[in-house]
Amino acid sequence: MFNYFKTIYKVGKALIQGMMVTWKSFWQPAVTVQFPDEKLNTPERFRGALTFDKETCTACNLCIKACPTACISLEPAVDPATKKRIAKVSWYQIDFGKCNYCRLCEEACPTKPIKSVRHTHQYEWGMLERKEMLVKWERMIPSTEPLTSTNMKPI
Amino acid sequence: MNTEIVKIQGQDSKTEEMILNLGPQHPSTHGVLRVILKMDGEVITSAQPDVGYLHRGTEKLAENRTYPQMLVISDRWDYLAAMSNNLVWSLAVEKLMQIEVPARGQILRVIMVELNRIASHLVFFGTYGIDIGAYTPFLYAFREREKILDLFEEVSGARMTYNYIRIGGVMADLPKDWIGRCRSFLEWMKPRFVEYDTLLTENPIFQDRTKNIGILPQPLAISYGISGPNLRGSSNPFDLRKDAPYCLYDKFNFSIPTGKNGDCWDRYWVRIEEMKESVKIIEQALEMLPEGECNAKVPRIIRPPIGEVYAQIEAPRGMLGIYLVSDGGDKPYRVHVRPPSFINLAVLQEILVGMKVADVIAILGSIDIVLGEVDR
Amino acid sequence: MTPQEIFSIIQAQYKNITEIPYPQGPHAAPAHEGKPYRDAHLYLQCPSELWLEFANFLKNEEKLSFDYLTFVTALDYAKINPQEPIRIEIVYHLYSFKHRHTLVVKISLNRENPILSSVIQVWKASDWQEREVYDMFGVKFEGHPNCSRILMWEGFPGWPLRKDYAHIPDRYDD
Amino acid sequence: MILPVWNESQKRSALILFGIASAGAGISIAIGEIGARFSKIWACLSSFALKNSIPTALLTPLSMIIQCSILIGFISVSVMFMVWWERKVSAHMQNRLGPMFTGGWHGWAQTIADAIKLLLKEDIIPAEANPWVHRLAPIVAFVPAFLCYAALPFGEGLISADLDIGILYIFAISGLSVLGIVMAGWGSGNKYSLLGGLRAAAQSVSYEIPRVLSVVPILMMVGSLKLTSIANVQTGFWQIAGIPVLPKWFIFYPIVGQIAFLIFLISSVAETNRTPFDIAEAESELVAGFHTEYSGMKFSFFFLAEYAYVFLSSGLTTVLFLGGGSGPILPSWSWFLLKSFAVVFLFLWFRWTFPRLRVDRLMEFTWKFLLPWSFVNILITGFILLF
Repeated sequence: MFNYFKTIYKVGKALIQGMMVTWKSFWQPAVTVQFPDEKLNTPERFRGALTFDKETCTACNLCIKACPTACISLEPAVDPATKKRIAKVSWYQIDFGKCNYCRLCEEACPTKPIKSVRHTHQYEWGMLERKEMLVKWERMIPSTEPLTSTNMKPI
Repeated sequence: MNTEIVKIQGQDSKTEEMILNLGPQHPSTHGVLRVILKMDGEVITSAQPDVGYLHRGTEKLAENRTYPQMLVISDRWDYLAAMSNNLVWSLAVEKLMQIEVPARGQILRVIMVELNRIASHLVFFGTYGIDIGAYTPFLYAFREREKILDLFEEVSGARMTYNYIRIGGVMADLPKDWIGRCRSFLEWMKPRFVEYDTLLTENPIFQDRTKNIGILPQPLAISYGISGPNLRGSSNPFDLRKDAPYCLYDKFNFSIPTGKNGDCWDRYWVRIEEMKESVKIIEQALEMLPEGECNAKVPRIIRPPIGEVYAQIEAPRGMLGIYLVSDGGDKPYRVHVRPPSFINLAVLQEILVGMKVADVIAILGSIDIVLGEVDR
Repeated sequence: MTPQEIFSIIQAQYKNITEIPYPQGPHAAPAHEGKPYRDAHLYLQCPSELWLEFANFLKNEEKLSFDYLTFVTALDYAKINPQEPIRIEIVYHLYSFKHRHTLVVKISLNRENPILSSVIQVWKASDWQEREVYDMFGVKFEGHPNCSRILMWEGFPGWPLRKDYAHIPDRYDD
Repeated sequence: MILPVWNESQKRSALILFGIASAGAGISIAIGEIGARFSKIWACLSSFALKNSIPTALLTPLSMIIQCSILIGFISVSVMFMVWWERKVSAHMQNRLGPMFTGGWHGWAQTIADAIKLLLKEDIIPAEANPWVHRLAPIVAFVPAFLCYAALPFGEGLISADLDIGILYIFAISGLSVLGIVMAGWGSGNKYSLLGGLRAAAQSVSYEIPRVLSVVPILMMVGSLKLTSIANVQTGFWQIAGIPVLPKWFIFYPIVGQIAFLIFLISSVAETNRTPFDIAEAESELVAGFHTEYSGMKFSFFFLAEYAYVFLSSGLTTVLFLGGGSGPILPSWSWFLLKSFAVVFLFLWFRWTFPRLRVDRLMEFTWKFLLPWSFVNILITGFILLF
């Protein structure tokens, strides 16, 4: 008989203690960040969308070999006068539909001091069709005005 | 109502048996799992899990990927504990190539894997609360998990698929005051355990829903090859970090929590205690973090010698192993992943019989499976 | 118990179960100059018809008591190199809680119609893993309650993990 | 309890909250007098009719229409508020913010936006379902709640149907809602909702008995079933040496009050299918229980019914145990609202703290614990009344 009431007391006390936990956090300030207005700052090593610097790239294909899902494709530039390949790239394309954001291409890229393919801190990027996932950087030798990627804002 | 009328043998009276599909789209199957339940009223007469919805063929992919590229695929097995997957793959290749990782690299790996274990058990704690009906623990658990993911984001750049532990060491050393932030997280975490205990562990309704439910006797667990917290819940203190120490685990002192009678509550309690042990391990690891180089010398193109190796670690869900056969080329000849969730899930078809629908969810939640690892 | 002691106990019982020697030096493949590597466990080669009886012996023998089946997998040696005969090899990795020692048993089957007796009565862990080996390699396990595909859907043509598996292009190949 | 340090937005919202509360108190005192004449609608209408000779036969339907529209207005406004309040309370209990954007300060218009969204949603009737049962179920679930509000005293004189069998009427009519849930369960032709419907039937039936029996001691003490007379008995204070110590509420009666209050509270939480007894629409097991197949307006009816019952139960608790409408300065009906919303807060607090009981444990709890204890409670009241 006695421990019947003891269990009731224990059950009641445990339930009340559980409610105290929620009561305490009822008064604590919330932790949510209201995304469009307040934004968290991304850390220095953040792996956002890839960007490409077409001047420094030497078309050495190391990033293509390193990529696990083979989403990079490029074509080395040919000097129109001498018809020989030069250490520049004519177009460079990344298929962001397959990219794993794994940073292996950036680590494989030999260009100094800034790598020609590297991660940016940009994570807000939506697209409407699958075609937009194929981002192409072209570097026409004769043309004067600098060409940027078809839809990529310069970062 | 098109319940198939299935006669139960040896019973002359016609009893209708309802076949109910639990999943693959169901709020509490933790992913795309379908369990075909034959039920008589609310009591289950037979349960048959049906897996394969998330099968991506990692073992076939491994045949034409180089060794470093496989790390990226390993992130996607148990996506709640990607560090453990990276670690087991790196250990397998290092064993094959007989590379010795410097002490600093190994301690960094221990810190990351233990932090990932806390994050993975926090997800278990949150979703198990929802399975039993309490919604608030989920939000508290994810408030803590966000702090861990921020730490991972600073060190590796990603929040879920880290690709941080590499063959021969780690991707890069710690950023400047990462250790300070990690210590402040540990201080923040300790009082939270007291909160969790009052909120769920000692809550009589929770205990009433989980005690003596889904009892897994030890011989049955061993014959089904169960590993990890589920096996320790049935009072078998088998933990690879103690029995087959890898990557300097023998240098830390921590205890292995084991349950008494292997019911849902014991499995839940073992995981909560394991989180507390992991906090202790990380503190000791932060103290003994030696200076110096954290990566071993690894050739640019990794070509391990011919041979085969089986490396296994104590992942949050059990014994994660890689059986790797190499033919000397730069791509593995055959890779087999020993997935703890896949093997732990098989016992479901035995312990679910005779239980009620509400218990099915409690038992499924207590075994804590991740479908990315079940289907590979 | 060291691998030699285990092997001596087994050798006393079964004559035609041989130990697989340590892999030799580099074959034709341009191997890394490192020595070939293998874990320091006992590796046994067991004929397929003897396997079920041998499995019961391993489990019930007092001094061995291999009660824990860590994993079951299969390898397809189709064209690795001239030394390796063409075969499908099933690998059973066993562990004992009592004596804390491990054993790896390998069984070779021909590639045309590989058949092996299932050890589901001995270790229940083999239930799903043998179904996965059937699903991936087409090895039929006699005595298995429902030896059907577990990861692939029922109507999937072919055995995906065999080396000579040709992928039939479907609507996902862009 | 040290005041937690609040950042800028907390201080601003605390200020606004205080402003609204004081404005509300001011308005309530002003309206207090008009409100007092609520039940005298019949009298002032008849005097108005006599003046310009409207046939008296027209009077009764007219006053009924006015009272019904006031009640419908009150129910929908209070439900709107409660839905928003639950989302805010649950959010803050879980350290998050809840709705913040719709309608400016703390998303007050969120429920209105939800209601409009639900109205615009397509009304699907599943093929397997039996169309008529499917359509009728939400109506049968909601109408009893609305009927019971007629007999609920919102304050002195603020009761539209002062029946002398008030409590019996409320318990009888609220029992009908189970019919709606079972119809919804069977009507939508899907196994999960069938299970949900059957569970709800078993639960409501078995929790009805301890709920009614826990009220019997109060009836024994008051001697009448009339809600207003029960409320009046609880006015005034117990004085010890002239100092008013405790208000004469039933909850403060020595042993009897506390036991009856707890049993009534627990069983009314179970009656309204809320955690820890929400096995009827258990998200993790039965997806959404009996209202899985409902969408659009029909779903909002179930939602409305659930919150109407929550307010009804808390209103009943206030009248029976917390002396509905009796209090020092404020007019009686604002006291009634304050106490009822306090009890509603208790309902919300339960929901966001406790896990869910299993079906058979829930039944066992009621038959083996609540019921015997309510009999013991009646026994004790009998002894107290003897001496």
